[in-house]
Amino acid sequence: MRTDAIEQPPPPGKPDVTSVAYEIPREHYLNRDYGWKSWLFTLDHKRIAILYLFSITFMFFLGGMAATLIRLNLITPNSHLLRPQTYNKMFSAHGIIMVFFFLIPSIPAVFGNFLVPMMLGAKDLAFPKLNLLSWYLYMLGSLIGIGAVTFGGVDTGWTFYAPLSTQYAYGNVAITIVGAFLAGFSSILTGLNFIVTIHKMRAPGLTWFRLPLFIWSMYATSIIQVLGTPVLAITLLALFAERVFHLGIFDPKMGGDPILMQHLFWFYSHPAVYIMVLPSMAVVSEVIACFSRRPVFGYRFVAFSSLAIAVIGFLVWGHHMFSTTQSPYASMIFSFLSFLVAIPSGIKVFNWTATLYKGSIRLTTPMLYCLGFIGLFAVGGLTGMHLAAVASDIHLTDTYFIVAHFHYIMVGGATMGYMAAMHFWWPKITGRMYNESLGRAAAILLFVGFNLTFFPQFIAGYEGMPRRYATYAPEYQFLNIMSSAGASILAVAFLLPFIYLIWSLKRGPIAGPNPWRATGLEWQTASPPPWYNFDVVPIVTQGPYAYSPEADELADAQADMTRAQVEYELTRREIEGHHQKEDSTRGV
Amino acid sequence: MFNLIPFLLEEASENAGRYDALFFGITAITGVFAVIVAVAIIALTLRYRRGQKVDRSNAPLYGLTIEIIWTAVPLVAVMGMFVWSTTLFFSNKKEPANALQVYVVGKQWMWKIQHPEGRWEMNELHIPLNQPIKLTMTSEDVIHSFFIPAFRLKQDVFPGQYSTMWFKPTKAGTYNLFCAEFCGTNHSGMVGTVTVMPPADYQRWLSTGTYQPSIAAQGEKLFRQFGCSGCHGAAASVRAPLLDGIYGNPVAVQIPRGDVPLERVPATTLTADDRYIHDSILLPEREIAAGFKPIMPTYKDRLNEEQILQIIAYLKSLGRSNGTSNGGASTDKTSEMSPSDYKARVGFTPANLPTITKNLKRNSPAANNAPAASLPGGGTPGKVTPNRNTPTTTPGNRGTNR
Amino acid sequence: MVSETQNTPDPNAASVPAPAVEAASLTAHAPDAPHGDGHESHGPLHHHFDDMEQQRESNTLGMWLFLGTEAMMFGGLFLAYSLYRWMYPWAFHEGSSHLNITLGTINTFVLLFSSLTMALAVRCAGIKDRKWLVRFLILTWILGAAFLIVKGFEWTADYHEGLVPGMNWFYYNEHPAALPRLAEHGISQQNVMMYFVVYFCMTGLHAAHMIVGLALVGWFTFLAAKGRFGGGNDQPVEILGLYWHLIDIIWIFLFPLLYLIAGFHPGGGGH
Amino acid sequence: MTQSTINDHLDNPPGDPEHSTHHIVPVGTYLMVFAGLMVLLVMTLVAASFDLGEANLIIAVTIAVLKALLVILYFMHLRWSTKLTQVFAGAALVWLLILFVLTLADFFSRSWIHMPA
Ligand code: HEA
Ligand code: HEA
Ligand code: HEC
Ligand code: CUA
Ligand SMILES: [Cu+2]
Repeated sequence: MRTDAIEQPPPPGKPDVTSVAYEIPREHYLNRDYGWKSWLFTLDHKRIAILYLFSITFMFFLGGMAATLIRLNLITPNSHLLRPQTYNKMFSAHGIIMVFFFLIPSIPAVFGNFLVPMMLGAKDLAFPKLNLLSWYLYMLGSLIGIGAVTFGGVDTGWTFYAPLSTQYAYGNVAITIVGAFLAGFSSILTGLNFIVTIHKMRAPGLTWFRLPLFIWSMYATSIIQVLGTPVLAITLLALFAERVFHLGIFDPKMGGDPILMQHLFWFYSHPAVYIMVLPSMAVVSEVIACFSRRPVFGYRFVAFSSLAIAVIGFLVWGHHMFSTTQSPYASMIFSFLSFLVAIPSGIKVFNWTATLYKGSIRLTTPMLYCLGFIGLFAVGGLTGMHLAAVASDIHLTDTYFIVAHFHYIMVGGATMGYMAAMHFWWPKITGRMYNESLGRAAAILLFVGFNLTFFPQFIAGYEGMPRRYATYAPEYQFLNIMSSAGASILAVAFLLPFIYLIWSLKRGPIAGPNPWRATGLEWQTASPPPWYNFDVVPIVTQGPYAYSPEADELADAQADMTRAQVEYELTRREIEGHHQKEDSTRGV
Repeated sequence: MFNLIPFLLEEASENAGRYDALFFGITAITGVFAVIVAVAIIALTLRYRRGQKVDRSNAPLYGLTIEIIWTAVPLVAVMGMFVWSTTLFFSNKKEPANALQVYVVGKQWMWKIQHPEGRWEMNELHIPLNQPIKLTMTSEDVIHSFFIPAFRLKQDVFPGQYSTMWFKPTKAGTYNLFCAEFCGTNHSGMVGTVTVMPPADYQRWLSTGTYQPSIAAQGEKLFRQFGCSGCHGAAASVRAPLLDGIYGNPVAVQIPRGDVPLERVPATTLTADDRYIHDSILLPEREIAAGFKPIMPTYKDRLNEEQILQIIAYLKSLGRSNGTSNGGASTDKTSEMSPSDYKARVGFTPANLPTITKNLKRNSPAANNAPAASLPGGGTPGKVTPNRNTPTTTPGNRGTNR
Repeated sequence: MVSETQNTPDPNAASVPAPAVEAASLTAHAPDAPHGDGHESHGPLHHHFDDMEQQRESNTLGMWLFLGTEAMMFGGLFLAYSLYRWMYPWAFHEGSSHLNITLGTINTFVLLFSSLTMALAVRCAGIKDRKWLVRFLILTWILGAAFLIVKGFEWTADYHEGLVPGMNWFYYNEHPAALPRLAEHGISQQNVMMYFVVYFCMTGLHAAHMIVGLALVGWFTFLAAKGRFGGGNDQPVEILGLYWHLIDIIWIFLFPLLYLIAGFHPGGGGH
Repeated sequence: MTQSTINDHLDNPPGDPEHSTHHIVPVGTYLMVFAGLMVLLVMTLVAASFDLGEANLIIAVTIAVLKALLVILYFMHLRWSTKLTQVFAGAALVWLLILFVLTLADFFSRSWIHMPA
């Protein structure tokens, strides 16, 4: 690793100018060895992260296709495009893919895998073999899953409620269940791996309160994965057994109880929603700090709120069953706890906002995504209050209000966090910069398209339009047309990054170790990082986020000088007819 | 912004008004926070953009006071919302005594609705204005959900158990009826209308259109056809309780536990509402009429939900008996039971006999159509929820005990 | 309260990479140099760990987490059990009375005993006593196998009696004599069936774990015989032991909850 | 070496860290524990042979818990494990408790609203 790389940080925002001062390091984790074997049998957490990156992005696009069909179909009230049966299979496929195969693994498996060891100053995760195994489980599960939902299809919704799923549904439910089951185990392994790594493999001097908030959030996520997922696993097993052998565990006709199934399902699936959003919160904490050049405000509160969310999140699942015959007293308790879970989330939102105060804010692409996250997550979460209130949920449940609620959090929140992470660490992962202005454009487009798509659904929901409807009453058409229009914008906004990120792989200017001049451990090594992440095991002497606007100004001055030197250097080399650029690209 | 007229959904029931107050109340409270966050982010971002010449010196890294504030304020806010919604929720639980009973059966993918007088309709519900209506609902197959947006009410409908909801329509007109729980292929086709009409029109409507012998009559047929009368009839040889007047009245029952011999199980009182009778037919072992041998066979596979509804209607139509029966059910018998009486019949004197008789006495006046205790609106416990004895009496009986 | 650990940023933080890297430590932490602090490192140390101690603790912790997930998984079934037993007390009583308490007891004994042998095996690994390590592992394997065989007998018996829901359920058609007894308690067959559903799910899942356990124990016996667990590399055995004991614990609960509902009456039968 | 302040009282066993990992338990202890398990097994059967109504279940479960504790503490060395390990072992139980209490709370409390007054 070239040391001057660290001493001459590029002026943020315009790495393209100084990047020539950097070279892609001669050997790094991507070019250490080649061939499919070196990937499919790799134990390196960074390479496994890449494997996940590809598979998960693919899943997202599949889910998106389904969403596209859903929205197209809903342009007209009476389902011109698809037969109801097909429509049902579509939103089931959409929900199953997006939840089990995209969002739950997304940030932990990709960026968690890549960053947790680096942020800890470790060489790898505690159990590299488990890590690879978890990817294979995921692949197996997701392939079985998408196979099932595309050929033959499933018409149960992602919630698999009995007795519909066990007796009356047509699609190949059993196979899909196997898929989700396997994916679940992959998720357990990831979480287990993280917990052990975070406890046991921190670099010397890296005390708990010197950990980046990313790690705290990831830790909370892992706890949910480890303690919650097994219950989903057993529920799916039971459903499978019932579907195949007609055991009647949940079948009222045989003395079974469908509501037990709902309890078991939501005991996992509510905490699971925090598996989806906590990692995005992790990303936001990092990005906000970096681009407002300020330590995250109230570090400890943000850190512990993650744990609070993880724990309280386990006590509220009954709020999905207010309109069943659940005991009113139970409903009351669940409602109460659901309101409580808002508090730690609020603490996060407010502390992030406070971090902006007296910062020196740069609206880079990742930052735009993160600000978007905060706003949309707040709206999604706050509408969660309407649902946490039993009396008002009775009317709203199973309407589009719910659909809007969770898309605000899962798309506007979690998925935006995923995009933010993608852009923030892209230089670290690939060593290249993407096109900043395209990035910003995409981020803004996403924000606009998103609100156009999902805000009308709040209204439709309050107006009483039920969800999972292939055909609907004509009075809702106007709102649905708005929604579909928005969705097409969304699609473009998601396709754009896909294109320019790929493009940047070859053409993008070289980023250098630390283009954002960030302070996290992962930025203290070359990008792409070497095989064991660090040439020397770092010893940590201070907390994260040692940013400060003042220091920034100083560094800027330095950077300007650097740039001057570089331009001088350039011209000199030009004169010598020495083509630095080609040399440097050869390194890739 | 929701209040824009075109977006306002009709408020056609007593509940709707209170609901909207709550809904927009919550929207307002949460809206405040949303605005605060949004404004703060935008303002700060603009003010402290890089390059802005502003004072960035000694910025705080944390502040205990501010943290406490933005923990406490939302806490107060959410607790406020919680209390508001919960009180509304429970205040809606009990339906008025004069509620009109209508029976609903959901099947893939239609609603079958039966009025007590025997008028039945498909995917349509006609009800008189300003008259409290109580729906007793069940499903033949999967889970459905009975949803009337204009009333702001929804209740899931489960196979094999009853759920009920009640409302008081306050505005004549025709409103959407949806099935809100995904129930398979034609879920989105399981829709209909609710028509609220002035009582006079309602009477006229009742007397027209597709008729069936009144539900009670059908029930009576079944009652004979399936041999109920063979045991429950006054002349029956088998010793089974007379069912006259059981409906809506307290009954003394024993709730068996594991291998504890029946004689050792103390009796308790329940109200013979729809759920109780439904379970007595499908799961006779669950609650045994005190003093009888549990020899009644289950009718789980022989009677479908619709038929059971008809039988219940029949039992309801029987009214009060004048106590010539040995019916463990009929109020006046049990309530006057002295310990010796009781022992003579049951073979033991339950520890909680006083409580039982007290309960029975207290409830015997409530001998009208409306069950003394049954549960509109929210969740009615279904078959899966045996009526365990009141916490006050022998608490031992509850739970997974033997 | 927050201040002391909330580090104030130093102005040059941006230019001086934080956290600073101390030159002194470089030699000590050169990559790929396995070394223990204080005690000599023994056994194969994986490249990404710093020393044996760290590796050991990581593995133990990981295994315990895994056991946690197992507990949660069975927890779902125990929940179903509790609910349905509460709903159908008599039916569960009836169903349980069909089980063979004697065999159940024997199996409980066998499994507890295998736990002992496994614990001793782990101990032998710890004190590097290869001979006895192998012997105890073999003993454990035999006991485990015995358990499964007995279970197999029980199941086949149930199968032939027609007590296997979903596959072979005709008991009450063949024993009309039993029907009065059901009627006596007003039990419907289906609720007895529910008992057996729960019974087979729980014992089935447990048996599945046993089979995995057996495979592992067999494999480890082989490795132990080849002396793979000498030289301080005894931890794999310890880990295996943890798994084996968990299976044992689950059975400890299954036995009374499934077999003894109807009580234990040596003088013949539950009735 | 990667021990930090928080770590010290979480990841480290009381006393010599060596013991955290290979703690050699005397054979005698194991035999005692096994004897204890056998006694409890007999107790289970004896208790089941009396008809005590509710008590039967409670007794049976209590004994089972005792057995499990013996296995966990001694056979599985939890007694000598790091605090951290103990914490996670405990966590699983707490979470099981959550699952049971909240779910059964629903079913048990359904009928309350039905009780005559
Ligand atoms: C990432 C996913 C995610 C997240 C994070 C959440 C978060 C929350 N959800 Fe959501 N939810 C879903 C995904 C998610 N949800 C999904 C997928 C469904 C539908 C499942 C299905 O049926 O298909 C659903 C359904 C759902 C229901 C059931 C609705 C129904 O079917 O009847 C309820 C009911 O209470 C609910 C509540 C909440 C609450 C209270 C939060 C809280 O955690 C929100 C906390 C956050 C905030 C409150 C905002 C920030 C806080 C402040 C700005 C401070 C000020 C705040 C206050 C004063 C309140 N959600
Ligand atoms: C991570 C979770 C996630 C994500 C990201 C999304 C993303 C989207 N969802 Fe999703 N949705 C769910 C989770 C998610 N959803 C869940 C759990 C349900 C409940 C299912 C159930 O009821 O069981 C649901 C249900 C659901 C419904 C309700 C269906 C119904 O109840 O009848 C609708 C309707 O509009 C919808 C729309 C969308 C849209 C427009 C997007 C957009 O954000 C998608 C945008 C992305 C793309 C479009 C892909 C990228 C672009 C391409 C692949 C190019 C090709 C496409 C074009 C050229 C247009 N979703
Ligand atoms: C074999 C005779 C027999 C037949 C046939 C029978 N019952 Fe019963 N029924 C009993 C006995 C005995 C009891 C009291 C013990 C108990 O509650 O299980 C009883 C109890 C009841 C109860 C509860 C009464 C109370 O006081 O709690 C209802 C309601 C009832 N039966 C309805 C029916 C209906 C409806 C049918 C026909 C579909 C029917 N029974 C058929 C014997 C019978
Ligand atoms: Cu019936 Cu949806
Ligand atoms: Cu939830």
